[in-house]
Amino acid sequence: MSLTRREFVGTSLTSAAAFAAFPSMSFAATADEAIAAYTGGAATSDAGITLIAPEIAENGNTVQIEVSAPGAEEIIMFAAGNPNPNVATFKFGPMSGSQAATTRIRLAGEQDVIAIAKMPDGSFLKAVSNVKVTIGGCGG
Amino acid sequence: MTRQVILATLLGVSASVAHAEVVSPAAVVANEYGEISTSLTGVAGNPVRGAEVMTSRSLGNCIACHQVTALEEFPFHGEVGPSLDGAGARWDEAAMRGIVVNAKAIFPDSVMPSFYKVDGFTRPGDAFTGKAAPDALDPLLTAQDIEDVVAYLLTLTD
Amino acid sequence: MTGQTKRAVAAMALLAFSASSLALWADEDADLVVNGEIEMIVRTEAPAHLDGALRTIYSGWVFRQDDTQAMQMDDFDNPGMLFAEQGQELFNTAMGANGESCASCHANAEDLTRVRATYPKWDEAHGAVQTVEMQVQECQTESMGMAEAWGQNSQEMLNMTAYIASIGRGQVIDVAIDGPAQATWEAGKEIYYTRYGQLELSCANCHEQNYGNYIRADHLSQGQINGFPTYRLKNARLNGTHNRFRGCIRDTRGETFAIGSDEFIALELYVASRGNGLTVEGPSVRN
Amino acid sequence: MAENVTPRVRAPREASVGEVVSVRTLISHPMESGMRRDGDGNVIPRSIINRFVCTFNGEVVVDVTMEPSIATNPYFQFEAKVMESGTFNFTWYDDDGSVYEDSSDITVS
Repeated sequence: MSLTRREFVGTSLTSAAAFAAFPSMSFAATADEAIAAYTGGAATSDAGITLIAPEIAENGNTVQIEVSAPGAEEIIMFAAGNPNPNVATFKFGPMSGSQAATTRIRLAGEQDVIAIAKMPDGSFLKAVSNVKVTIGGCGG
Repeated sequence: MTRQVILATLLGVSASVAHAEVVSPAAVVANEYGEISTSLTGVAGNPVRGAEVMTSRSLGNCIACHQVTALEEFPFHGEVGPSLDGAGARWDEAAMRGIVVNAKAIFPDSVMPSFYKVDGFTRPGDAFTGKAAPDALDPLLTAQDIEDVVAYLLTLTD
Repeated sequence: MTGQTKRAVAAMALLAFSASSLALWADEDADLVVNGEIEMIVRTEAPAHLDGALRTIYSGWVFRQDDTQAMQMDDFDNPGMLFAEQGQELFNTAMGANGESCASCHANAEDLTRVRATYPKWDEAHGAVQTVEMQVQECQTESMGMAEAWGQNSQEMLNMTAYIASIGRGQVIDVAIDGPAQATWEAGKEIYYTRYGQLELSCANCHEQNYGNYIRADHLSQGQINGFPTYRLKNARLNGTHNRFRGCIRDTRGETFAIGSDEFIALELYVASRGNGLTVEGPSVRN
Repeated sequence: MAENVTPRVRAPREASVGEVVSVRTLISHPMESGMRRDGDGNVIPRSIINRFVCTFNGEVVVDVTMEPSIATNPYFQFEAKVMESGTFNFTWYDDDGSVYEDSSDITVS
């Protein structure tokens, strides 16, 4: 998909308007529901996608996550145990050098981090990584 | 033991603890080794509840410092204190109660907090607020919490 | 399955859950070089004044997991540097009635390279030990004509002290504890070993007796302050030394001292001196 | 409104034709999730950067939709393939309507 700048602005306005009208729509009830909404319930393969997350995060407020799915149009990331499981969607444009990204996310306790890649042929890839979040020794 | 306590014990109603004669922190009697032979409540400790006190951050949080294999379903056990595996075989009930109430009476330099003590602190605070403590401090655990923890620890025999 | 095998399996299962297994994710032997050029001393012989209480002193960086360690190895990955850069802007911004910036007097910021490594420091004119924050405040009210100096724990002050620390990174800490500073140092030492709060915990209980051990999933460091102000993953912002002290005393279920209090100035001098021989790392990254 | 929002970007200044280069961005922003409460128990309103876009010579490298689970001071690392000299443009969109921009030039030979 090749987006021109103008189409881009249009897309952005549309989505902004949708969020304003239906603010609750940004809150999927569960990660499973959010994934189903994204994939349309299609089956996912676990080959061709890599999710790198720490086995144990030293602090859940800042956890570095790396995801890669060569050839993907988009990669969407979920944190299954967060109040709102949606984390981010990466759309790779024509100038991207790889379909990979690293970011830092928040995790409310031990949970699965899930990445789904949308491929140009309409198929989906899925990777899951369980991350334990440390529990501090001090304080109430 | 009062009649009410016997009744409560017979009925197995732990909620009746309030009726029991609870030994206040000031009234706790320890022997010269720091051991406390008399129950603080007269109500038998509940080891299941004791495990909850051991693992809850807002209660005893014992696993913050002690490793306990039997509690491995709760992640991240600390290593500041000794492992409690087999503690029930090493200490009898009086010694165990003495350690939980005031470990420093038995191990003078211990880092372990005294869980049933209300005075003699330097700059005591109001829980975790950083503000000055109120005039009357509650002990870190209630008398029954301590009996429950002791009951749990005595189950750790290997 | 024999009893022995069972026990071995149980021990392995335990390893997966106990805090000490976290050590697998921390590299205590790693060396810290920032941006491939600033070589830090993260472990060295303890200063003589510790009198054997510690044999080796370690930067808190050593105790962090490798992901956290990596964030400090490159300025771009270190979010604390965002705020050091904001501090640099403030350094060059005129403030106060005289229209002066920090740079008006300190045209060459390099002149301040040794500041972080030598503070807190005795100030002859004021007859007291001063922290870096107090020195900034003194400049603001006594030289720059500001009616009110920045608060010790304000964002501006954290940004400025992060900047001042950043230009001194790699400098060996060497705070003076003798002469007129000695009484303050002694007072700080007294505080360090006092067991505060309802939990009756001193700084030493955790950071001298138990460094390297886990308390729940916290890997206890030696509580060195050579990395302050520090960017904590926990609150995702810069944290000053006194604020950290306050957090620790609060966690003893104690009544804290105030940020900027004489007690915390004394404690800062004492704790800083325990790190004599380590290098300035601020703004560091910690959990 | 978020204060003192400072973007930082790091991309190479030079590359060869067709090279895949690594790009990193970091921006200071509290990313208030809308889930936290203040000292009085009131919900602190959500205030996040909800979108980040990197383009090269006007064409998209990556376009990221962000939710409150992105950590404070958002960080991204990704790769771009450069065929010619030009400019990376970076744009962050805040819930409050603010737009933060930065750019970085690269000479490709």
